[in-house]
Amino acid sequence: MITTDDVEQLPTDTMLVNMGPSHPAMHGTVKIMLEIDGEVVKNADVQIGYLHRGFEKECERATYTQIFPYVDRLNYVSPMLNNVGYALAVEKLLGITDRIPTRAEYIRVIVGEMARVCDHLTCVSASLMELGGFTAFLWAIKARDSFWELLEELCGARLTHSYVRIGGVSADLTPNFLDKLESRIRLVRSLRDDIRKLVERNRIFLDRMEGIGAISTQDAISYGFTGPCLRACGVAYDVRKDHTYSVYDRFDFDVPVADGGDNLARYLVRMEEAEQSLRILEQAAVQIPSGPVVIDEPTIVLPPKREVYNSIEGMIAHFKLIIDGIRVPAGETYSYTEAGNGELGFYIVSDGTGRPHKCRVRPPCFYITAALRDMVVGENVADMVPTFGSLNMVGGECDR
Amino acid sequence: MTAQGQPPTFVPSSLQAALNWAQKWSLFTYPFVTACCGMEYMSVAGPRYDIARFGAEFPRFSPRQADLLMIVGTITERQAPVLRRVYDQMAEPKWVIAFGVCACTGGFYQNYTVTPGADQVIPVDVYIPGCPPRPEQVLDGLMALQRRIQDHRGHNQRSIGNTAVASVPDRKHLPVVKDGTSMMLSPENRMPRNGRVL
Amino acid sequence: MSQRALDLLRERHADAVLETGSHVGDEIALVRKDSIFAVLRTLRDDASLSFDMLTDLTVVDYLGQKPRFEVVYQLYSLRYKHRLRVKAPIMDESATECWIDSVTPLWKAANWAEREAWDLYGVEFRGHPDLRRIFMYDEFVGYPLRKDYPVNGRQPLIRRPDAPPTDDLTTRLQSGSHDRRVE
Amino acid sequence: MTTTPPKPPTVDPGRLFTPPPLATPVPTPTAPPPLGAIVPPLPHVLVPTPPPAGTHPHAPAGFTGPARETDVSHVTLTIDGESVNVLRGTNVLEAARNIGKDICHFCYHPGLSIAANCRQCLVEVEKAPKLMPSCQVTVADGMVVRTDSPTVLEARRAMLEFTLVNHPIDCPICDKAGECTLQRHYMDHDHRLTRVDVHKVRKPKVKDIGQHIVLDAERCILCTRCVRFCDEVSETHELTMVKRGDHEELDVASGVRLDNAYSLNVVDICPVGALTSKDFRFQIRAWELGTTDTTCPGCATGCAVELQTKHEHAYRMVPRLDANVNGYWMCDEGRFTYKQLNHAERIHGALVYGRPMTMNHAIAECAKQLDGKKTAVVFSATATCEANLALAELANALNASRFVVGNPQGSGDDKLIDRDKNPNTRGAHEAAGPGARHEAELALEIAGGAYQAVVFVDGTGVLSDVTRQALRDLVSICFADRRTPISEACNVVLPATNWAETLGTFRNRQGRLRLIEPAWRPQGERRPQADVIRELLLAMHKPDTISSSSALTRKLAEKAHQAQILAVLDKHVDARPVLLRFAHSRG
Repeated sequence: MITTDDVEQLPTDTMLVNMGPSHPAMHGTVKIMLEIDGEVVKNADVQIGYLHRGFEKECERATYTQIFPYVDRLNYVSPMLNNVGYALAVEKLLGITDRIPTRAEYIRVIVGEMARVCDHLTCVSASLMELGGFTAFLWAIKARDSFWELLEELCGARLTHSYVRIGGVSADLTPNFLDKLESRIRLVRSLRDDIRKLVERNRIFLDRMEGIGAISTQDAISYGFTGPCLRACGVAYDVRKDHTYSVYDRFDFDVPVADGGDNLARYLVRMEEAEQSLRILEQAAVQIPSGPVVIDEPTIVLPPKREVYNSIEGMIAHFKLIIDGIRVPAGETYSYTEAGNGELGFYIVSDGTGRPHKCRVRPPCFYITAALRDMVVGENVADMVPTFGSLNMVGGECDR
Repeated sequence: MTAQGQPPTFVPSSLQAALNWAQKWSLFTYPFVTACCGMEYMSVAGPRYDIARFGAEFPRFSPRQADLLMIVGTITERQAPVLRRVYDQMAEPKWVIAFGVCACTGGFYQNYTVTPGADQVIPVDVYIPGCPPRPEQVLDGLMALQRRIQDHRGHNQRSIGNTAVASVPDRKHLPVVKDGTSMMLSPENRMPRNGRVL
Repeated sequence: MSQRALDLLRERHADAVLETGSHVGDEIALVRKDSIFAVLRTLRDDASLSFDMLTDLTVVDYLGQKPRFEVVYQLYSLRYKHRLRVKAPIMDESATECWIDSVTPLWKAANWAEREAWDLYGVEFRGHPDLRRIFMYDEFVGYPLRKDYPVNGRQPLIRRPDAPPTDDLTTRLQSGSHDRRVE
Repeated sequence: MTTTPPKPPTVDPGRLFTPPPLATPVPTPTAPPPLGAIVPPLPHVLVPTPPPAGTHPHAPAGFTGPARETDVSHVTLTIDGESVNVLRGTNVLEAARNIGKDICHFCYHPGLSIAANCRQCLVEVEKAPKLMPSCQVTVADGMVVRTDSPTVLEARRAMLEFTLVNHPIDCPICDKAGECTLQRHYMDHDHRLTRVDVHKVRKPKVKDIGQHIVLDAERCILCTRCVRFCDEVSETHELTMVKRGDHEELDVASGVRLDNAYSLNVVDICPVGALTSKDFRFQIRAWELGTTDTTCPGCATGCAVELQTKHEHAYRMVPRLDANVNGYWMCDEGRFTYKQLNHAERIHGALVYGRPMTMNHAIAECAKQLDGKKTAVVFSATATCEANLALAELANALNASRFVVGNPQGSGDDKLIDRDKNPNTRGAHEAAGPGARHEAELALEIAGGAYQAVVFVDGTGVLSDVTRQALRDLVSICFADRRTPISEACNVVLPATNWAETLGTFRNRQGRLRLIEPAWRPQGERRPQADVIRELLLAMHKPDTISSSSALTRKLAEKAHQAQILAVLDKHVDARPVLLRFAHSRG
């Protein structure tokens, strides 16, 4: 029989728990200090920065072309989208946005949307694995690899492509790329559907996703949410539609929106967006015109190797473009595209030399992760994992 | 001390070889996943490149249950003490693979925040270059480690029993490791204990 | 596109707005730093503008020029789909000068963004709820993204006593000291 | 927007060589006469007579209206619609620079006579029948010039195309690549792929034409800058052009080698990689170098130079324009003074009676040793003014007797090379004051045991073995950045910054303050002597009469009204080497 003074002797103070920085669920290293009362999270301090790699500092000493490998590694789940976003920013500053060949624009759309599908599937499957659904993970990875092999065939790298160039893309599509793409699309779509069938009526899954980690629309906007996380709050904001760039106005696709802003909503939006991206891919594969894949501008594009090795003109042009970099007129711009996590912005300040004075990336998931505290306070500790997973916090992009 | 690559004399070499054989086929990985390479690590664990074929199948997320530490991705100065602690918590014998060029040398991040190679913090057995390395390359590195285990050349395999000295032949300047003790840090290098950085 | 916003700013905050202009299609307003909060509040609350989203906040370091820093706010309005860039110059890095009012009360997004700016550029945001370092660790001395901070000025927390030698500078910088070398 | 890059210098003073009067009267050196501190008039080669006012022989008629009564010395003309007001006698190219328009050119050099043979700077002049070389046309009132009309641009491209027809594909192995004027002009004005498919004319490739210089005749674009340099500046006439047409090539006159005392300047003014320096050849790629504006420590002239370095290693020194001191040039002897920076035996830490010590302990030790001893302080003509001034304070505190040492005299000429091989003789003597004596007497008195302690501010100076032996028995303290006979002889060696690590000043033979700026951070425990001496004084509980080294520099500059030095000091980013790739091309 418990007496009152026994009760008084029970420990009643809250407990501090470290989640991360090395924690199975903290993909992309982040550390969360949880103050818990029993199972309930009283307070949380989200500490990022364990993957701060000095992106901006590195960019300030690299030429505009040398920056592509760095942007690859920002959101390393969908590097192509970063490539495209960065290229568009520099082209805006150069004032050559309208002169990019149409075929190059289509190729950018194709590789970008392939990356988007990979991004969403990876995010969803990773958080499913953390919920114990290992099968879904294996299927998603299979789908992703099927796309990666295509991209590898295109540019030689599975993950960090550095495929896009200022003024176009580095190489034309391989001969039977589009045919392969078509079959891969079918494969990916079927896998995606399987995953949905697998989990969406699963009780455990629903219990841990539905109504968990919800955030109100006002908060989401105030926190600067964009992309799937914002659309999961019922705001149909998609840069591809609202500020259409490249050739996105030529495709028929929908902007999926869910309400509630909880984990399930984010999951549904991502899965549906993958489908929409596949639709875009199908249309693009049909529409894509023939033609050059890079702008005809000798001050921006390297001359053909034959000229480099056999004529002094080509040699000098190659030499100066490599050593001095592409001379971007002094000025500054903020260019924005729709990346896997939302609005990926590049704020570039040029001082007229071949290297940027500042190259700032607007990381979508940085602002999303900032809201994590509000999402988990009051929930159970276990709900931490699916909530964090559904935000798709990518270390390279969040910490840069 | 015994010559490079030979087992300690007082352990019957056949028994030692049997032990090594057993260990190399049941490596329990602790994936210290920090960055881009994690994507490729997923693929390595995924169905196509199935690392399970080599007995390194199951990721253990507790250092106490793992004997292979895979440093997957960039190690920043802020992350380094964490890596160190995870390493210290692993039971011996233990092996370390630096997965990707960032973990090997810092890669093309030579700046104020990135540690120039995980071996600044802990000893490394196998370096897998590449940014990120292809899965085939990772499997190759794993097999290299298995050969190393079989040959009893792991960086601290010698510390089983209080026998002498092993040196890691990969890099000339890697230090002589006396049975586990030089892994201890001098006080000024010890990580802050106030929990802020960890 | 958001030319309207610039006009309205010039009439409402005539004394605060130093310069307005448009560059490669972006509208830009240069605002005195001591009235930044009032200006941004107008931009957010005015019904005809309603910049309800702070897309991004960062700092640019023009070393060797005066003003040395510029705090850059990227604003976006979900309702009108228009954007505006507001920039507030900061004279120099001296403690009396290198600060600006926090806009955390206006947008929650400002919380981490300002922490980042403080962490990497050392611009103090007055009135910020908790202005801590966010990327670097507390032991770190200096502000790495300033132009006079050496690219490879490492400040290691931990090293093996017998770590392999690195070919580049690994220093624990004294606060205020500059590496004179450009890597 | 604050993002606009700094404009290029608008006016080039290199044309007007008459040295303006110094802001403050030059302090006259005090007896005994310092080492070879003769103050010769500025060499005449540096003061070419400006082109005659009014018409130029080659200028077509109709340009030379009578000068307005309002201002005789200036004329007003229009360049690309902008009205420019420049000195009469300026050429159009310089006038265009006034409004920030850099007309591309190869053969024109402000320090040389005008040949106008590269035809790269052609501009369109109203009422002129054809395009005119802007380097040769002097300005006239009401002249209307277009530098960017289609005709001009096409002419530029055509000229570049011709120039490139026979240019070898050498960039990957060319020392000039990256700082090459030809590369720059091609990217700025042509960037058109080749249209000619002929065999390039072969010429001598690696031709040893001098002690320091290798000629690659194929790369030469026949601008004759080097020829004019040897005729007009060094006045040694070694170089000439031989053969004709596209076989024309640069060569040395028969039986002569390019061995004059200023030969390496032709490497600087060569717009391409035809003339390369043996010393710099294949050492490092130019765009990897950082460059720092500083002063040559080779002799009392104090030429303005750029020190070009990477990673605490100096690779070369090139002259920098200073109309009042060295114009555009410097001597070969001075160029190689950078080698002492890469000295093998640098001193990084304090050494007290053979034992390494931390600076704090060493300073405390010195304070203890010096206390109450009869001391001699030795000023150095190679140390900075700051170091010497600080030492003077130490001398007052200890009331020690003062000596001045320096490098022995060498050979000089009437151009830039001074017989006094010390950069700061005047500065040292100013600091030391009237009573200072020199080396010989120092040796005598040390040998005579007149002192118990000696403090050298610098490792330079020549002392006999006997004297150096005698130093062993004294409290001998020496600041040094590298091992020298004196630093070896002294019992206490304190690490000091060398002239590539410190911000300081020399006073050259004209009495001008010459600023030296650090190219890298001091290595090891090296610090400016002034700062160490200050701590020494504090450790000896003497009044803190001197401020930090940089403060001393500022004081000196203010005293001398040296605006540009003050500007450098005010710049927040002091001595931050500019990477050459940002500094565009030289030559």
